[in-house]
Amino acid sequence: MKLKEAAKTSERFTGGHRLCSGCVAGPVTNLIMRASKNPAVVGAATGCLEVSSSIYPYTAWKDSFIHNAFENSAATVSGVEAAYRSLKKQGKMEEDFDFIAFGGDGGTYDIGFQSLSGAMERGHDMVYVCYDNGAYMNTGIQRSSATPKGANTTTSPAGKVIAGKQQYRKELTDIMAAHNIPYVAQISPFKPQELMKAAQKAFETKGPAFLNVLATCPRGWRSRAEKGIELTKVAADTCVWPMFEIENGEWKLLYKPRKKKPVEEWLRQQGRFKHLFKRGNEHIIEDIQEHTDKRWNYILERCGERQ
Amino acid sequence: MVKPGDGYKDIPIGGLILDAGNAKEYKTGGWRTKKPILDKEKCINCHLCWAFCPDISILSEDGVVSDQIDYDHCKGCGICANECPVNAIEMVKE
Amino acid sequence: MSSKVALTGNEALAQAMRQINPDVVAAYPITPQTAMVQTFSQFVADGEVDTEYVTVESEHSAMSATVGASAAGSRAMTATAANGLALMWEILYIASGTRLPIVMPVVNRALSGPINIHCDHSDAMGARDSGWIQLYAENAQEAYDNAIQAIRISEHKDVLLPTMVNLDGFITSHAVESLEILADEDVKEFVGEYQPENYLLNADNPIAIGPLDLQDFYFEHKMQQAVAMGDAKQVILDIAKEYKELTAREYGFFESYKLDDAEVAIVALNSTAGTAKAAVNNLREAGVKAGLLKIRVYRPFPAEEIADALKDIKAVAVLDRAESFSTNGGPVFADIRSVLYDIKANVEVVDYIYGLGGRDIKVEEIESIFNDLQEIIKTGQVENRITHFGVRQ
Amino acid sequence: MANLTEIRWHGRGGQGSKTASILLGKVAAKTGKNIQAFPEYGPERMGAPVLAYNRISDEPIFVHCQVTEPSIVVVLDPTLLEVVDVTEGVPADGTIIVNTEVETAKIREKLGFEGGVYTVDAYGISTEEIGAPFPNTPMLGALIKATDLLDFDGFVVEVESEFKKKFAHKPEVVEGNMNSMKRAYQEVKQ
Repeated sequence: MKLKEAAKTSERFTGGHRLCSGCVAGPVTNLIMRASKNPAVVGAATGCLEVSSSIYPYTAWKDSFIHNAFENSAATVSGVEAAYRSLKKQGKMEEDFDFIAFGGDGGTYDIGFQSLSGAMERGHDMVYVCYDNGAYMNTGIQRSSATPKGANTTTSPAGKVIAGKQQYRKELTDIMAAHNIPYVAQISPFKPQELMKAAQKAFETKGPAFLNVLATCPRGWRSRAEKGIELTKVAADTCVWPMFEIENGEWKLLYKPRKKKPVEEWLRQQGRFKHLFKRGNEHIIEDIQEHTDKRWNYILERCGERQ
Repeated sequence: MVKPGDGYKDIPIGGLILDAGNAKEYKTGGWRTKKPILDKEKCINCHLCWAFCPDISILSEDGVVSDQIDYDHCKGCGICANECPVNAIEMVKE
Repeated sequence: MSSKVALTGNEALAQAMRQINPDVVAAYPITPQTAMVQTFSQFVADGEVDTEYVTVESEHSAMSATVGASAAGSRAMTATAANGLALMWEILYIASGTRLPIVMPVVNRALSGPINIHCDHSDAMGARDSGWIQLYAENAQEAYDNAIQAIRISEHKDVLLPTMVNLDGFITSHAVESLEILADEDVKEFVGEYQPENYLLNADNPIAIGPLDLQDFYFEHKMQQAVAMGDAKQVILDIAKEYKELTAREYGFFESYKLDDAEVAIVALNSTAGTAKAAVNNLREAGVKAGLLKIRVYRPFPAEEIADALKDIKAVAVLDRAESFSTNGGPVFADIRSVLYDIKANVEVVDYIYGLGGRDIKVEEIESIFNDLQEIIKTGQVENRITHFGVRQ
Repeated sequence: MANLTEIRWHGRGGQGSKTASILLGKVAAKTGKNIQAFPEYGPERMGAPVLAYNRISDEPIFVHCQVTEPSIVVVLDPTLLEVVDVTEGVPADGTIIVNTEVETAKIREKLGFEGGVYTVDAYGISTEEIGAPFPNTPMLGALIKATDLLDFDGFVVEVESEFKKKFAHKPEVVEGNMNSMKRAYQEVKQ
């Protein structure tokens, strides 16, 4: 769908939400919601998106919305979807609905991981969207298992002897694929049509679908607000955030940079990696490059692409 | 619509919000220090600014990007200007 | 047309759930509740109910999914015990705060550690302030009756609060007892169709549930909840009356057993109340004016009514099957003693913390507690305000 | 509660002492009695000594404590006599029924119990009738004979209907179980 056609879809997520200026969770949510063709019930884990979009007595959601707690967005929407199936089976309702659960990387990779895994295994007809900004941004930038290696966060601070987060991030998209659910995609908003297409596929999938979407947090990444979308492109061009989908077990690459860029270009634009450019830390950048290359080659191989 | 100062007998129970999408009534335009100005002459109607706007403030009517930006909600992040392939959007001081 | 059956407490509750026919049940098995959800899932497998049974991966998700299902506009239930209830803790408050009429049997069991799977009330007592209505049952019959009434209580428009239907682990859940169950159609008619006013699956009137509720409105929402808990008292009595017309079985806030002319009385919950009745009978035969107050409705707490029932007693022993570690007695003791303060009753109240982790309490032991009370009356002295009863020195 | 009967079942995990107590309770309930049937729960697995109980009464049963003074004791496995005191709490006029090949007098002597002692070879009977040593059904027959707790003909009818429900997926075992119960009723000795 061309964007000017997409613009004719109805607005489901309104302005007046209180996400930070330049928060990329905004366009991610807006575009995904526009890809839904049915009325929806949206669930959200406690986090930036939830807090900013539903401050009593306001809601930025034009669809029904439920926030329950931090770690149970998938379980909560499981219950909503089960109610829908039950009521429909009994002839008590007729409309078709889409079911969407949103979570940040905290609510998805970490505290909500069990509830997500359970919901996916049970096969609920729902789309789970992780807007991954790589730390617990809502509570002030604490590290998560999605935080990239080397990042300076408030619980993995760069100090005199430790240079930020010590571990590589968890590859949640692969873990979700290992649930053998019908549709999984790892994607970025700088390709809005690809994002909407993936969301559309996810909504049309019978059964569970999972979208892992990179969403810049200017505050936590220590980056400029206007660079939010651009940074997601840099992430794709440096291959730190490969874009791919797994449809019924088939891996497919969704974006291949014309010329793969060094990770330094990604790191240099974000204050959270600033300390890595100090003398003596060169090996960390080398490690990150090596890890990124290895991961990229793995993705290419899984997707049947030539390295 | 619940109003500031309403008492417990006057508001829906349990924190229910019965007016879906009413955040639109909440103005975030005051957060802005710079505002985007769209030059229709330069605009190629690619809709990237529409897609990328975090505040759903770039409006499109019948498939055409409008130069009437929703300043009630635009927080002035500048993504639209940064992403415009033809530099049709300029950020100017409020 | 009801029928007399012999069932375990778990089977009786599973039958109640089958007859209620909830739209959604999301539950996780835990000893000693397991047989309840197993039996119910067989009803689902055999097509005897319309229920979507969500086999969640934990109790936290059980309560979370039940909240989702209830908010969606369906009649939703779950069931749990002990550590399972503890894992639900956070969401218990969300269920009540969001005003969802969820009904949940809780098979009372000790909370770890060390781990113990047997009966005490530390699970439900810890949740007594979570905004749930709490009903307690002496036996399988009462647990069954409470479950059916709970649907009506919770869903009443003046209430809209969730209800825990408590029964004793193993003692009630696993013992086969004689009881009467109602005809399916009578239960169907009694509980009626669930018709929520605002719910998620309403495309014409979408709503938002569970927003960020800050200093400006949160307190008002808590006030609404407090008012509803107060209003639940009349609703509970009204529904009990209606239920009596159907079953001839009488329910109130509590049962007064030989209390009218009693000088010494025991306050107890759940199955121990039955054993206490046997003790009261034995003592009455021996000429002792003994009585029992068996609490059925613990939340909302029927304060004035209990005060009125105990005001002429000379000495009261509260049996607490939970240690609150306050160093000031168990939870029921704290509540009972507090209600007697305002009416300035001339009554001594003592606490017996007993039966933790399933330790048995026998008829003779309860008789010995009555003896202690008589001693208090005789001497006017309370030697031990709080006794850990049946524990080895 | 003058007419309250309390029963204790001694078995080994997996032998069906809980099932027997529940079956007895359910059948007694059908005759209009008030009943309780409950096992003692612990961490026991297959083979460990276990207990189950019944209370049967014409009047409503209030008590929910354990049974400590049963007037009837049923022992499902003879080797339990070596490891458990099955006479504990049993009044002198009580009844103890033991699954054993050993003659009754020797068991009476071994137990040192003055009340009624009955024996029946439940393993032998069930091996012949069911093809495997399941002691619980024959011991129900022996219990009824030894105690006159319920009318046996009515008991047979109700047990058969319970078995038909319980074994709906393998009806072939119903007859063997019924036969073993009836034989034990006949063969139990005092």
